[in-house]
Amino acid sequence: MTTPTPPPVPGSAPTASAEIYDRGYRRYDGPRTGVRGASRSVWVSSVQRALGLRRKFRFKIVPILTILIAYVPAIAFMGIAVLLPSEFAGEVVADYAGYFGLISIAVILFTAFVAPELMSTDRRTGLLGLYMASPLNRGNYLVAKGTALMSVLLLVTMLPIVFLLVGYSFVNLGPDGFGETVELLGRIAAGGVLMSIFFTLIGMAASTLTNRQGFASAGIVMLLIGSGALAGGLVEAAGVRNEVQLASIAGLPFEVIARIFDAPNEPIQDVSTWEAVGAYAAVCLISIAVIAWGYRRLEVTK
Amino acid sequence: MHTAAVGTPTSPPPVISATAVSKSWGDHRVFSNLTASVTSGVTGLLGSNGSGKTTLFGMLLGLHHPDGGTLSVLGEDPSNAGPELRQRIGYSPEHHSLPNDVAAQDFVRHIAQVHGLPTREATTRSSDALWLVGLGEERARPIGTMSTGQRQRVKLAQAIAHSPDLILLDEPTDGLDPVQRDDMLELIRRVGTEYGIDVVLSSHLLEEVERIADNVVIIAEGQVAAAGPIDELQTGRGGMIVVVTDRQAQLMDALRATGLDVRDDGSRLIVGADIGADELSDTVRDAVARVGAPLRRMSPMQNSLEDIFLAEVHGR
Amino acid sequence: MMRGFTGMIGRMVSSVTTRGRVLAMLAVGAIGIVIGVFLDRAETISADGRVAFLADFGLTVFVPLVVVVFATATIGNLVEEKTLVYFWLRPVGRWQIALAGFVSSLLVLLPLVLIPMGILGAIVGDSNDLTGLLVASAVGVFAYGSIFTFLGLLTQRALVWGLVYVLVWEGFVAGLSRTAGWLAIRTHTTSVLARISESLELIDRPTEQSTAILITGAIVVVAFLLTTLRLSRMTVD
Amino acid sequence: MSATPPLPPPPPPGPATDQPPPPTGSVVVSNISKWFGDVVAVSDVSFVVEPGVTALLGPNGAGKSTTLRMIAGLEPPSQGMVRVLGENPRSDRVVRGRIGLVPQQEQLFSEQRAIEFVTLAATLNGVDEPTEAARRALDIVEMDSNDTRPVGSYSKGMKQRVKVAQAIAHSPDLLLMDEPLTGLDPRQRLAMIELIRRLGDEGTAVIVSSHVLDEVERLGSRVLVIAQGRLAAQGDFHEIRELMDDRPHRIRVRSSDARLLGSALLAHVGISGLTVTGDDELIVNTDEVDRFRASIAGAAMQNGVSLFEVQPLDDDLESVFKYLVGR
Repeated sequence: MTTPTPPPVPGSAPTASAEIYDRGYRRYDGPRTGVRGASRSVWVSSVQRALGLRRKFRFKIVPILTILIAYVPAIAFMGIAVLLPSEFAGEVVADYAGYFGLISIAVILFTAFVAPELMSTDRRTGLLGLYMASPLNRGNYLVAKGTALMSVLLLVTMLPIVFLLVGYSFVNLGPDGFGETVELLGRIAAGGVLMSIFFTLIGMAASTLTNRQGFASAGIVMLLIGSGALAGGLVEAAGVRNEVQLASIAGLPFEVIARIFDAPNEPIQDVSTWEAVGAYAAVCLISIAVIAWGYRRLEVTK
Repeated sequence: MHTAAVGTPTSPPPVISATAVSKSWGDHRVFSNLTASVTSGVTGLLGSNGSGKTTLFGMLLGLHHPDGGTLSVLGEDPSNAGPELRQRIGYSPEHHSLPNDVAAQDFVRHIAQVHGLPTREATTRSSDALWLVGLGEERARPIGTMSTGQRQRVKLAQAIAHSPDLILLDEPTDGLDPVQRDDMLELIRRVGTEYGIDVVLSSHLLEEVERIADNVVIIAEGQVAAAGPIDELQTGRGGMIVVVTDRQAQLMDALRATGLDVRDDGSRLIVGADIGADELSDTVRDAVARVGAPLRRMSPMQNSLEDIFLAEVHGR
Repeated sequence: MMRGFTGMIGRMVSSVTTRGRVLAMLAVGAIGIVIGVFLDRAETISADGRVAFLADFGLTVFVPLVVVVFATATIGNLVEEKTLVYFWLRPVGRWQIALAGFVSSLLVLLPLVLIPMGILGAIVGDSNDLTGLLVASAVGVFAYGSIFTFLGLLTQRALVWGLVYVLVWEGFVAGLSRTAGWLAIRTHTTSVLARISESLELIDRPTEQSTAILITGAIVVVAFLLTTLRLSRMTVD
Repeated sequence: MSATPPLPPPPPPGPATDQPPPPTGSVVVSNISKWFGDVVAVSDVSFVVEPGVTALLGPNGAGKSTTLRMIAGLEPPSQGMVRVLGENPRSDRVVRGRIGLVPQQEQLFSEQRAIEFVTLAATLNGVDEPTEAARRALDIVEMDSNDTRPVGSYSKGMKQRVKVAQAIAHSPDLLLMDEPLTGLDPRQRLAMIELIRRLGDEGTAVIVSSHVLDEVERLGSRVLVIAQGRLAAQGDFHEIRELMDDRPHRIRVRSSDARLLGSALLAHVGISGLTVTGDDELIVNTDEVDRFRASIAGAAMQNGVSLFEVQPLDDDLESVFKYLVGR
């Protein structure tokens, strides 16, 4: 939309060549993008902040590290598959479900870093107050932030495995036939989404409880790793029944993923699928409750 | 309640109008019967601390809903027209906290996008806004490296960047030194007159509002104590203030000799509030000349906003 | 002047005991007790195994963690909230403010540490283990408490540096050499527990009980002098 | 970036022997400087503050609050000496009990009630009847000492008055107030200005740092102006204005006939310039303001011109401040 040449400043007689232009305030009266556009720009700025884009290098370190940890094993696996002489080809078993477990530590640490970065800072810097004074309300703000966090987590959970699948297919180690490929892709996608939603909700819930990033990050790490160590300790030391293993919050998504892939690595024996999914859902619902409670209580425009 | 004729048929529709608005947080009643209307231009919102200015801004933005009464902003009811209305309003909060590690330009552009401007327009408009508030060279610098004065300008820039029809500024000169405050007030004046954006600014410095506002709304005890165009509110009272640097006693006698009522109010004389301004000035002029008192200052007796505030807010 | 002194203590104690901190620490204590209950019920655990758990959870994790979270905030909070000026710019000796800080730390930490440790010791260990754990924990509170109260005054990131000391120095470096071990408070608290509960294999060459108490006393005195010196030298907001 | 030459080492303070005897006064500041790393906040500032009200003025970042903090002893000067009532506030315990400080920051002990907070302050200051003194101080600032709400829930203005109460409960000899009027509404500000004036008149040395100059003007006329870390001026601001002979006085005159009055004034009074800004309004620039004031009324009368308004435009504190600070 080319703006017409601005009229010369009234009062100055416009000779053939000379003109003085009004550099004053230019209004914009075109169409506005509404809540959808506002949510999208929150999504974009949150993803950029999470990946440390447009910011000093030190904010890029953790994202880069996480991406390396997530993709390097995939590249390594493919390297092995390519270099191995063909007769060993049989031994290489594409263990996609296992891959999720492999990168779990990276995902936990990344959530602990990113979630507070996206959530707590908005409250501390007063940006949340400005968002509330824009077309956004608390609901679509939280949705925008949640999807941003999830997209970043998908980047380091689902995508590396798809990358692995594609790699294996080139080396014709991948699933044979179109039908099986699509089914596998479906499972990987489901696994990635489940995992991302889970850690997004936990990260957001923890970041709701405190404005200080340091405390929120520490809280997430202690919650996930702590509960894992606790559950592990209980089962071995005290020989307690296996359900207690579900106390390991970080382990829950992997239990569900293991069942999606009914994968070679055995899920906890006598824990039924419904118990695993139930525990997974319970943690998600609690997190959502904490987020809703936190943000409803917030006094904004203060 | 002292209200000048407001919303006379000829004047444009009010930007904001509130009728019998009431609001309370739990048992703390903030507004009991707020009725006022704000016409276009620069309007000063005055009130003692904790008189609900921030709550009022919240209601104008449709963030809090009034318990009773009706409120209209830019012709719409903020309670249900929330998102579309907030797109056309700029808001600069009272606190100074801003994202310190983000460049001013990125911050202003992001707020413009969030208010509905497409990316390309948001980029040009945010740059314009930063140049207009005098932060052209510093626009790429992170906000954390900026002084209080510069941060207040960034807050103003983000309020005007998305071409709002109305901006709400909560204590925009808080923390500024006299020179910075002058610049900021002059900027706000320009926004209110040249940029076609109506301005409502809250302040507790009456002298500031007197200097740049066209209208004023004074809130006290949950109601409007006084409202209307400033010059209308300030006229009246008649009489003159006379300040001389010498021979003040002789001047008082000379003035009393002409039958005028004269009061010594510390360093200045308050002369006769009963007769018209013109004859009064000639009589005073002649008295000063005859007595030979060096005339430092002579001006018609005006209600300063302070007098109005003290009379209305605490007269009750 | 006594009223002023107790007034200061009152402020410090209430500004430290925020709901969040207390709940978080009690939760950690509760987890320990839950594990203790499971351990106690499991038959496969020996007497030494029980003391080992008390030492691992109690003296290695719980005591230092609780103390670092609270002690760094006793005076640290006043600095961060910029309210120290209301004590500092008074005709009150710097040592009195330091003493108020130390006493406040103890008033908060002794109950918060000794009660959960008492419960844990009672469940998991025998009467010797219980007394050993309580004495060791008390030694820990005094030693850690004084260092971290001073640290809180020294830097805004006291919590981080405190955790680094506990996790890195005590957790790793102390094990490497004898002298490094001496500088780790955990060596002394574990030695006290080992001596009282007579399970000497808890730690190699446990220091004598009296030396451990002596060292703790020295740490408290030095930290107190440093805190007083820092208070008189620092700039206050 | 070219390496900037290192700062020349500051001259060592003169030998104590042949200096005149140190000046006396509530606050004596001699040649203080303050560096934060290589940023010079205050450089070589000296002044004396007597009992009464003195306004400490200066743009943001000019070293004003650093100077106030050095006087209170909160910040040690990098160089030079501060003496309050003859003692060094940083090291002398007794003199700290004779100083009252109203800090700029808002935070208090938020769970305490107002009476508890002020009583604790009085107790620490060694007042005999702390609760009684606290009650009196809270009454002075119009705060209800029986209010049971925690100070944390108070508004900005109420917190400000509680801060003032804790600073005056022990009737200090030196009262330092950093932006005491912020957050107060006009009526509360009038009351606070009245209180500060009364304290000054009763012999307390009060140093008020503030940006609201038209209210500072009401506190009294003694000012200390600091700009770019250096003392720009001190004394009565009217006299400072008179010293500014490079700045002609600008006066707006509204009358019934601006041009006639203008020509009359030009004829015989020391006017350096005159601008007609309207039929009835002109702006006069004059270097001899006293002669102008003495003749304006006479000139108008002789020419039959009615005088509606004579308004000096630049001899209030705000103008003096701006001329000093270089605008």
